[in-house]
Amino acid sequence: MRLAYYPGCTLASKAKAFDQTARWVAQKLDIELVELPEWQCCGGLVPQVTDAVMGLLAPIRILADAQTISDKLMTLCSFCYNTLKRANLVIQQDAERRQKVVDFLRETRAPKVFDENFQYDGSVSVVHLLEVLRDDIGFDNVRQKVVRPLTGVRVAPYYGCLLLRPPKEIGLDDPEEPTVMEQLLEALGCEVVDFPRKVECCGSFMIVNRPEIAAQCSATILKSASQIGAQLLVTTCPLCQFNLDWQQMRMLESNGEITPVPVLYFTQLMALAMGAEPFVLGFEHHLVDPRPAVMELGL
Amino acid sequence: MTAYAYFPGCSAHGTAKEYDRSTQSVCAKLGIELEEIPDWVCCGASPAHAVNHLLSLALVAKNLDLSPSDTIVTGCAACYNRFKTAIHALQHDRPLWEQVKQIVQPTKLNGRDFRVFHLLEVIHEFGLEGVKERVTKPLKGLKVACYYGCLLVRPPKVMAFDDPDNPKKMDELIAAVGAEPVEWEFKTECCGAFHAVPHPEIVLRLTSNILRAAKDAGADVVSVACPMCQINLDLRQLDIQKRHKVTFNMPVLYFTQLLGLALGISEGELGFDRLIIDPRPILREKGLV
Amino acid sequence: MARIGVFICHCGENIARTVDVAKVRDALAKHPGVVHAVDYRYMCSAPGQELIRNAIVEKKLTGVVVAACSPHMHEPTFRKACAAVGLNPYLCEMANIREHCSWVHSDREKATEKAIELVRFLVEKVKRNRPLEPIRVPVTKRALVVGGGIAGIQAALDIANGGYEVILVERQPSIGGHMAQLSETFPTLDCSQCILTPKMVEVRQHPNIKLLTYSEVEDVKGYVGNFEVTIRKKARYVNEEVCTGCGACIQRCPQKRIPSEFDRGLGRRTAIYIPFPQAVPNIPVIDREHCAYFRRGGCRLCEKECPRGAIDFNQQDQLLTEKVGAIVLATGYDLIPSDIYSEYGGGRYRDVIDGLQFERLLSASGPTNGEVLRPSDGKEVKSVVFISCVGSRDRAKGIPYCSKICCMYVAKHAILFKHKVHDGQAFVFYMDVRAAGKGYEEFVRRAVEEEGVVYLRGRVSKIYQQDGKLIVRGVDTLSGMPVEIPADLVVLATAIRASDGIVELAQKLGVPVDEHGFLSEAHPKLRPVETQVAGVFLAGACQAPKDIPDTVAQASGAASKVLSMFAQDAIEREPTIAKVNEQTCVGCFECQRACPYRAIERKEIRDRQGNLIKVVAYVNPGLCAGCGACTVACRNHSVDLEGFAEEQMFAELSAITAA
Amino acid sequence: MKQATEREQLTRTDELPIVLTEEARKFTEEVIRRSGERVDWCYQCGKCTAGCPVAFAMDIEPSRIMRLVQLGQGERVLKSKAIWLCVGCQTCTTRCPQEIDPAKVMDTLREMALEKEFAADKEVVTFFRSFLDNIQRYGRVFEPTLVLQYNLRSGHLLQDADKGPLMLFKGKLPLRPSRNGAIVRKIFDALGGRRQ
Amino acid sequence: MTTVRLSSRRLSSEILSEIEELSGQNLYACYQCGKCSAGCPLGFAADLLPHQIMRLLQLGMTKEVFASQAPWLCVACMTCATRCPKGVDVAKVMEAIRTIQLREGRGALQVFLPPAELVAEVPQLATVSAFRKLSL
Repeated sequence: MRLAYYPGCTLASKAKAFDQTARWVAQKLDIELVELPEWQCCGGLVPQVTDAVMGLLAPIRILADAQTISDKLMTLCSFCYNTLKRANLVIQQDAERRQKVVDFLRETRAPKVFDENFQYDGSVSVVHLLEVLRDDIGFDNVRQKVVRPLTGVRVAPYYGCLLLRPPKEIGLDDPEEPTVMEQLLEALGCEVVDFPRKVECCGSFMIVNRPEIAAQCSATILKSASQIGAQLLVTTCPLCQFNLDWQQMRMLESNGEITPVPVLYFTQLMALAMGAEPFVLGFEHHLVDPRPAVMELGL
Repeated sequence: MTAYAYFPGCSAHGTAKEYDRSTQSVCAKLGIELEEIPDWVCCGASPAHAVNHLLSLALVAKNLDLSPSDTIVTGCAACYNRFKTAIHALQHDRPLWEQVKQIVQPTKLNGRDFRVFHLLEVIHEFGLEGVKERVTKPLKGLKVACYYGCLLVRPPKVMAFDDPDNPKKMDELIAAVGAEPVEWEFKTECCGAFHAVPHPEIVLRLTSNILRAAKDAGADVVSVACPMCQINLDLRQLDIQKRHKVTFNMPVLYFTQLLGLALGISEGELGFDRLIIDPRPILREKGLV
Repeated sequence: MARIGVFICHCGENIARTVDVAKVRDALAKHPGVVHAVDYRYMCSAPGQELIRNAIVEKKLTGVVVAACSPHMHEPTFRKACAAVGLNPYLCEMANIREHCSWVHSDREKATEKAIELVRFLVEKVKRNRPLEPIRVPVTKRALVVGGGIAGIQAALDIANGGYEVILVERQPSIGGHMAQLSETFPTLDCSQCILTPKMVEVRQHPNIKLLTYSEVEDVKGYVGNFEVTIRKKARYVNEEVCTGCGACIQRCPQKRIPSEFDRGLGRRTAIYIPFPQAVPNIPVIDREHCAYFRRGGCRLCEKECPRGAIDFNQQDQLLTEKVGAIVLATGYDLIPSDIYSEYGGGRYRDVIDGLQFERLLSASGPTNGEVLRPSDGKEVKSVVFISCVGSRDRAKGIPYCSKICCMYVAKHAILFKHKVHDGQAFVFYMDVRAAGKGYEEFVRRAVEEEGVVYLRGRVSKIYQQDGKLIVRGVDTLSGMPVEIPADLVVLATAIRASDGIVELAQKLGVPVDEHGFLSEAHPKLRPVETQVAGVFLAGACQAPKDIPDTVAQASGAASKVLSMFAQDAIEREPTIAKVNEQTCVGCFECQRACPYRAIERKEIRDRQGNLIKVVAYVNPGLCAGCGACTVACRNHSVDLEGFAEEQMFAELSAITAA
Repeated sequence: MKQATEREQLTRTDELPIVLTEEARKFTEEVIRRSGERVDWCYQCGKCTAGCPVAFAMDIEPSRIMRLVQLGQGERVLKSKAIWLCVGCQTCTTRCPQEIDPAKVMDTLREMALEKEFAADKEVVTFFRSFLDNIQRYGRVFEPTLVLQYNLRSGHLLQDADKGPLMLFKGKLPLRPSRNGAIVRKIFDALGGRRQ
Repeated sequence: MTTVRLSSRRLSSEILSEIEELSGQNLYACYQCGKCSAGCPLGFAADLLPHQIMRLLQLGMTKEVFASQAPWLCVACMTCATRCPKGVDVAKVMEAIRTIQLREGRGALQVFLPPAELVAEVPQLATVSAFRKLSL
């Protein structure tokens, strides 16, 4: 299958491990990812006030670009996923704002697709890799590709906010009791722990503005994970990964009130189970090095 | 008529000397006999009950023990409230009474049933008709806002003085001596009481609300029945003037002063000159002095 | 010689878990008089009952004790089983070894011992039981409904439509009650009068209903099926037979400034008046207190004006006596006076009104023709504050209960106000919003979300007047902010209490009244429309605060109780009632004083020549509820309770003490 | 909003959420026992706050004090300024539909705060102490030294300094104190010694 | 605690309708159940909880709301919006409050200078998002 792929800024730089493992996994599963030729930042968050137009330009430009490749655009980063999907909905539902966005993009004509005939009506659907795995590939197919089952590894799935909420607009899974990652992890052979804080917020972008507040949010999540005996935390979002990773490092450095729970992307775990070479996994990018833990687990 | 034991309260010898003196002269005029409790001590006011329940009861019990009569009268609303509250508590709680007895070591208190009255009640008991008969100078044309404050009327279950939101006893008395009590809404609003010392700004705000309401109701003077209320309403007008640039110039008299005036007691005896806001100009205007 | 059968139930594990059933059986088998003792898993099941029936026949039992659950649960079951094979049902008793034993104990040995005792003493009682026959009381198939509000109207119509005669007594000049005063009803905003007046007219025209307005129940005698009611028909000074309701008299009356009761003092009426245009009957009444003729002679202008000569100044009150079989009480409610709150002005402010007054302000037929104007100066109201729980839920004022309907009518008032004054603002002070009815919560939310009514959670501490406004000082506990609102009008949702005079009426009937003055139902869950007095039923707010749908439902419920009673020619009652030994009764009538049901009467005993020998007490079987108060009061043991005779009780007691 | 912010900080000091522990329940019970008032009956109608003349100056309004007592939040309550700002005017007591006497509860809370040596409102505590010292010394209040002592202790040296001469001129200040101090001291001694 | 004087003028203020318009939410739909505050991950740090913000708006107390730090701490995690029984998207209300202030030039982004090692590590999407939320 062929999908347009939008990595987003962070995956192209600071979350390379996420990007490269995802590409590796996709290849293994016969998914052809076609990266958009000239993508730019999506804006990180979609504006929520009803008269905002500016914030829609970037995501719509990305979606319109994707039109030429496929009617499905895949992303991995929760922020990009949320932004693109919700901006797309605005275009579908709000004729007035659609007109404004389309007119503006047509006027500027920056890249070649935006010629005088340019139209976009929200026809591209935005999907997340997890969705593709669940709905198109099937977890049974994933299971068949596993060469190194992660048997007995206690993994806590952590979803964060933007992959699930607002449920009426995102609709990826149950917003309070999601199971998609659980199903995937089971297919990889992990023992999934019931993690009560799997949809709690990690403090998000507050890390740049009020880091002490974000730290406290992340600390709560980390303590809870360590308390229930999780050996690994698995996430889908580069910012969640960073916040939890960074805060964990600080906690381990200061007083060690927790046992280390490395925070991995779900694609890293997939690649690991599917037999990827260590250089693909990109564990070296983490602040809390997952390698000792992974080795201890016999992987 | 038997004599009432009279509890003047601490202010009677200080800030409220004129209340004490006008009380004595009015009672003399009406033939109400007062016998001051010898060696009386402070009732504890707010600070005692605010920090130690037993202390507040003991101070009252001590005064009761010193009292020559079981019928006590006081002009101070705060003392009145303390006495009544303590007697209520002691009568309804035997173990508490025993505890207080241990502290006070009373000599003659046992088994006596005390009744405490505010001076307003005593004059009502004497009879408004009787007062009316003795009026020599009716306070015609003087509009009076009768201010009762908190402690006379609240809590109604213990004080049982009058309607807690719209009391009438002072208004009736003021009307009986020919003045005109005004209808107003702040009769029982709090003046801020002891906060005059620790938080004067609270008292400023509350008293200025009260004074404004009195002014709006068209009152010439405010009549009070409590030294605490009097000093807060009277003295604080200076600060209100300074701080909020509002001048009320509203004389705040003890009801006994107004009563004395109507009964023909001399100005000097009534101590108008001791009030901060001088009432004499308005009284003169009305032809009353 | 008694031949008693004992049947012990396991009740599954309920009894058998704690009580050693076999041991109980063996112990009882040896008890004198017991000829048969068995245990079984479920005695109330069909095979269990079969066991009892067979034993009665085979062992020729003269009495049965079933040791099982509470008699409340299964006494009728087992008695029926006995009766089926010819054993008088009152020779069957139940020993409660479940609620009284297995459920409340854990020590198996002691519980077993107790169970044995419990069964034993009932065996001793049953040995002394006598066969009893149910009492049959004849029924007069005619009903009295007291109160002509929506409850009384509905009950009367339902009974009348069932084919029986109804007398509807209303003390006001017209039926309609408070519902007639309402503007619109929640949550549908139906016009109250529009849905009520057709029913009022139906009452008037119904061939089975005898309508007595301006009348009061004076006295009630008798008992279920056989009441004799005295009704005072107050003088209207208008001949109802002749009057056509043309209203000429009203036009002419010079006394025009009497506060109208119907408009709750906000409107005016004349001395001869019809309370409201849709009144039923549409016949005026003269108010003696204000009529110039009655006050000082003269006037009589109405008399001169009446084209039919219907005015009759000489009319007198009439006393009517009616025989009825059942009584429905539908006497409704009043609001507490709002002047008990001196912090809300104590009745001094004319612009502080109650909910019913606001209904009149909203009503198109009201004193302002439906415009919301201030009672004090007739100015339009722009800002109105509604305060709920005024009196209700106020322990300090002696009313701890919730008045139930205020949350809803306050929301309705606020909505209707917004409909009438578009640029006005309505505020509601509430403590909880209790909107547990169909469409109710949605209605309240509509007030907040669509109509812009501002709800503030908290009580109001004080209302005072300033610059022509009412200053309402309250708090919003949700934000923690003290709040002050300058308002043009304040509407107090004052607490609901039962109507005046209800206690006196209840005493005449022997119906208990609760601590707040509402009439008590026989059982709060299972007999909500009956009273302790057989044949007397309840409908509407006389029992507790209620809204219209609940009232109508209860009225229909009461009517159905009456109809099912009338469906029989006689009523069967439990025979366990008091009985006087006329030989030993000395006629002291202590029993009469003790009887809460007024069931004890005086009975004269005469010799054959008709000479009075003595007067003794007589228990009216229609009224006696078998409470036993008289048996205790009687000094020489001349009254005994059938089925619970002293002899039986003592046998039980000595069985216990012997053990 | 500055006030509101302060209030929020006070009501939610360091820990959120409020944790309802056994200890919390004990605090509630102690307040009920010592005051004799059924604080647990309070149904938060807020009528006390609505009528409180000094609520505007309080960090935690009276009805919230009652609520925090119900939730056993001893430290939050005892460290509040509000309990010292209550003037005991008993408007709340008069109007409480649940017949609770919040003014009396405030007395109890003050007693408890002093025992724990919390004095959130320095001015009021200083005034109370100066007052009680004053009557221990003289038996009756002697205004001149009371004010002096208060000003010294509270550090508000010049508060009402302008009033002194005026009061003196108006004859409102007594010149000699009463000599009944011994009577009052005896009571203080019986209560377990003089209080500072 | 100052007393709020409520009047129809206060309640029909333009700011309130602007907030309703920008957020697309009916402020009066909130019935103060507090579920948003119970779940708010940032509640511990804010001077006002989400339901208190809603209440103040209902009472027209926009000044107090604009003085609060709470809207600036909201990271739009949308837990409140997800769980609100009345379907009120409180996060959108917060955004509207921020937007109005930003458009009036009252920004509140405190530019944060992270420690050097953080500068190197923090994902750029955090910075982008922060600027999107907290500035115009």
